[in-house]
Amino acid sequence: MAFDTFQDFLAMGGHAPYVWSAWGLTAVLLLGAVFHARFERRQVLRQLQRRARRDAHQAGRQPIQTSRGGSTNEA
Amino acid sequence: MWAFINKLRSPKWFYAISARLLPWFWAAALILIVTGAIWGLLFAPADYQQGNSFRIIYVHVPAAFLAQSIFVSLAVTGLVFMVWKIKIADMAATVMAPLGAAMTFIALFSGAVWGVPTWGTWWMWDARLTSMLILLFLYLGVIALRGAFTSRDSASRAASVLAMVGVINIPIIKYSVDWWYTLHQPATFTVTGRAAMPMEMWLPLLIMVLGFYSFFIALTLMRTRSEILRREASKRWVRELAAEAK
Amino acid sequence: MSLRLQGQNLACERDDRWLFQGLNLDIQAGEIVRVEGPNGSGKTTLLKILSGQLADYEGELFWDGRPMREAREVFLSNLLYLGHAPGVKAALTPLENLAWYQALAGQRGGEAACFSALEEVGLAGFEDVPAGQLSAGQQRRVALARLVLAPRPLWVLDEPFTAIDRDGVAALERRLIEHARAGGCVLVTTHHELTPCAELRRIRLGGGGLDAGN
Amino acid sequence: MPATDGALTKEVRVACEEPRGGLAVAVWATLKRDLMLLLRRRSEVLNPLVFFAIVITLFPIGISPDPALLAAIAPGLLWVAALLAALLSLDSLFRADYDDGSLEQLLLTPQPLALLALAKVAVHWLLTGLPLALMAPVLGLMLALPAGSYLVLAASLALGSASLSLIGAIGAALTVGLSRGGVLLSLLVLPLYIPVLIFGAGAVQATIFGDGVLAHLAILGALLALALIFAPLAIAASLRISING
Repeated sequence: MAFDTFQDFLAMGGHAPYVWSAWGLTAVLLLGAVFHARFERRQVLRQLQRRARRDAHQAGRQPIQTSRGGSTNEA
Repeated sequence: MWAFINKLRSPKWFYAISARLLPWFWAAALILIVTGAIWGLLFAPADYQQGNSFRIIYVHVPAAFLAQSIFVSLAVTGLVFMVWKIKIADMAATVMAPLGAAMTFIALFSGAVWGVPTWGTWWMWDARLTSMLILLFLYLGVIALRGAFTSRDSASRAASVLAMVGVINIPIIKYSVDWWYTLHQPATFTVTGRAAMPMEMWLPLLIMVLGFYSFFIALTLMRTRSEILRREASKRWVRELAAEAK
Repeated sequence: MSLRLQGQNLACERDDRWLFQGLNLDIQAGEIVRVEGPNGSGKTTLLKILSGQLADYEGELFWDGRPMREAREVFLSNLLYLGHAPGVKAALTPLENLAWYQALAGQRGGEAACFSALEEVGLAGFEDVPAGQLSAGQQRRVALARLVLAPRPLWVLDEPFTAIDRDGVAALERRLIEHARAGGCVLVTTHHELTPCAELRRIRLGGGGLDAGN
Repeated sequence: MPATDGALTKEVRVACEEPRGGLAVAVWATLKRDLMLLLRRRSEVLNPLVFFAIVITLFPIGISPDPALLAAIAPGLLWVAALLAALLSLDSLFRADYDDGSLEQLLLTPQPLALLALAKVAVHWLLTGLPLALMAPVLGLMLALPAGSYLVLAASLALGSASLSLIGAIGAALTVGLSRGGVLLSLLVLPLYIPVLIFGAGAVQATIFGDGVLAHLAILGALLALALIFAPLAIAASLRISING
């Protein structure tokens, strides 16, 4: 243990603003990246489900097309 | 090797395999970073010259390593995308670039902050900081170029070319900046060479570096998975997946 | 060596939308092939793929039985492509424009050939006027003069009739038929209805476009 | 188009041919064409030079007319201003060709695109980099650049601006299909310019301090050699991407 008291640990031998700002920014950016990735994933899944519901809704009227377009013929 | 490359062509395969790998990388990242942080902040001895301000090294160096590695990864994925037309590679490149820019920013910020107790100034045109700043501009260029195209395919190709051009230039930039500013500190940490620091100082650093790399892999896998779903939304397997997930 | 352009199972996806899929083509000497389809159905894209400009498509292209990757250089030296933009420099005269295209093909000199080509497309007397001072139709004719100038067997023409007057259209149509009968081949998109003739064949694209109704 | 009656009976048969080569003819014609095009619009050639002169005028006004101070920063100022002036004209390198369709035609020649693009870059250097290098000593005089470094200034700029044109052309090729590519072009290209700037301005400073000038010029030459090898390939690849738009 390099520090005797918790106060010493926070003070970082007088270098507190520098050490804690560097570590703080790193923590914020890393955690922010994780939360952003989780949010992004949930959003993508929500969009997919909305799309699935729409397809299911349309399936009542017409058969599902698995690949769109592509009807090509040569005359 | 070829079998592996051919498997990579299938986003479905990648989606399945990455689901199994993901928890391991998250766990590794969490354990390593927490261990490294506690060790580095609490137990590593203070530097006899710099005192406790040297503890910034435990975020500065891993971020700087990652900043450079991610740019190389951008070029490699770009090459893979251009040569083998593997879309997964481009999806990974898309999600890696912002993380790389963030890492470069962390390295720059912590380097500048570290400069206050060390050099007595917020910004020093130190060779390593200057190279890092230029790297940040390169990242911003790649991200901006990708955003500027309306066609995603052209955007991917253009970003790949720029990443490859950038990666050829990075060593040239690095050496010319080093040469320009000859008063730089010697590199403090090398994986292969003998460390100048005592073991109780560099071991937590090594742990932090490994933790950052695990974090990078985990985050890239996770975001690539989202990107796969987004881009392959019209494919049957994704639709089935969405139907099941309800 | 013979003129034969084949496409097997061609498919092109543009930003998650299939323009066309499973397209098979076999284009040979003596044919005029008109690519038809509604707006946005991928006519221009198909012509760009068939003229070797686009690389991101699925399927295989063959020139004279050889895969396009290997035959690219031979293919390009037998191809004449005219796109939407005429490719005519406004600051240069028609003569200078043609001279550059001749040189790109590796031919030296041949000013007399340029003169007669310009004369044939009705630009006699305009040889030394900067192309920027010509009308849109005349600029298009400068580009069309390359059909006369370069003896390339495969013509790929994207909307060649744009901005051309009625006499010019008739003459160009005659020229296309003439080229096909002489053993060449023409691949063309146009909104203008071509006069039916023995050489004419159609490829219809559609379904992937705005009218697909999905 | 006049009706050529009876042309349908024309006996000329068209047939496929092997490529006829003629790379030298094509490259030479492209060089000549681009020179002719730029010389017909002289303002485009003069604008970067005027820009260079104006920017150099701004510095003594903005900083100080003190000759000693100006002399200390003159090598860097001259190099940075020349670099920006060269950058200014890069955006139009492929844009006119892109707009009128001749870029498309350039891509469809059987000749290697990288070499044709190199010809275009060579014209850019001839009409931008070289004049800037020749003009720099005059502006150096106005910034009280120490005597004896004028030749090195011109030589380093002439050598360095060739690399700048080559590297910049990659950026120009990547952004030619974008409607507002100008600012993006600077963002892409300027970081890559830094090594050239370091050794170019370094060469002039080395003359003033009496250090090894030749080493700097040799490194500038090495950078140019590297750029000559890699840049044309990157330009060609970028042009193919841009034309797909």
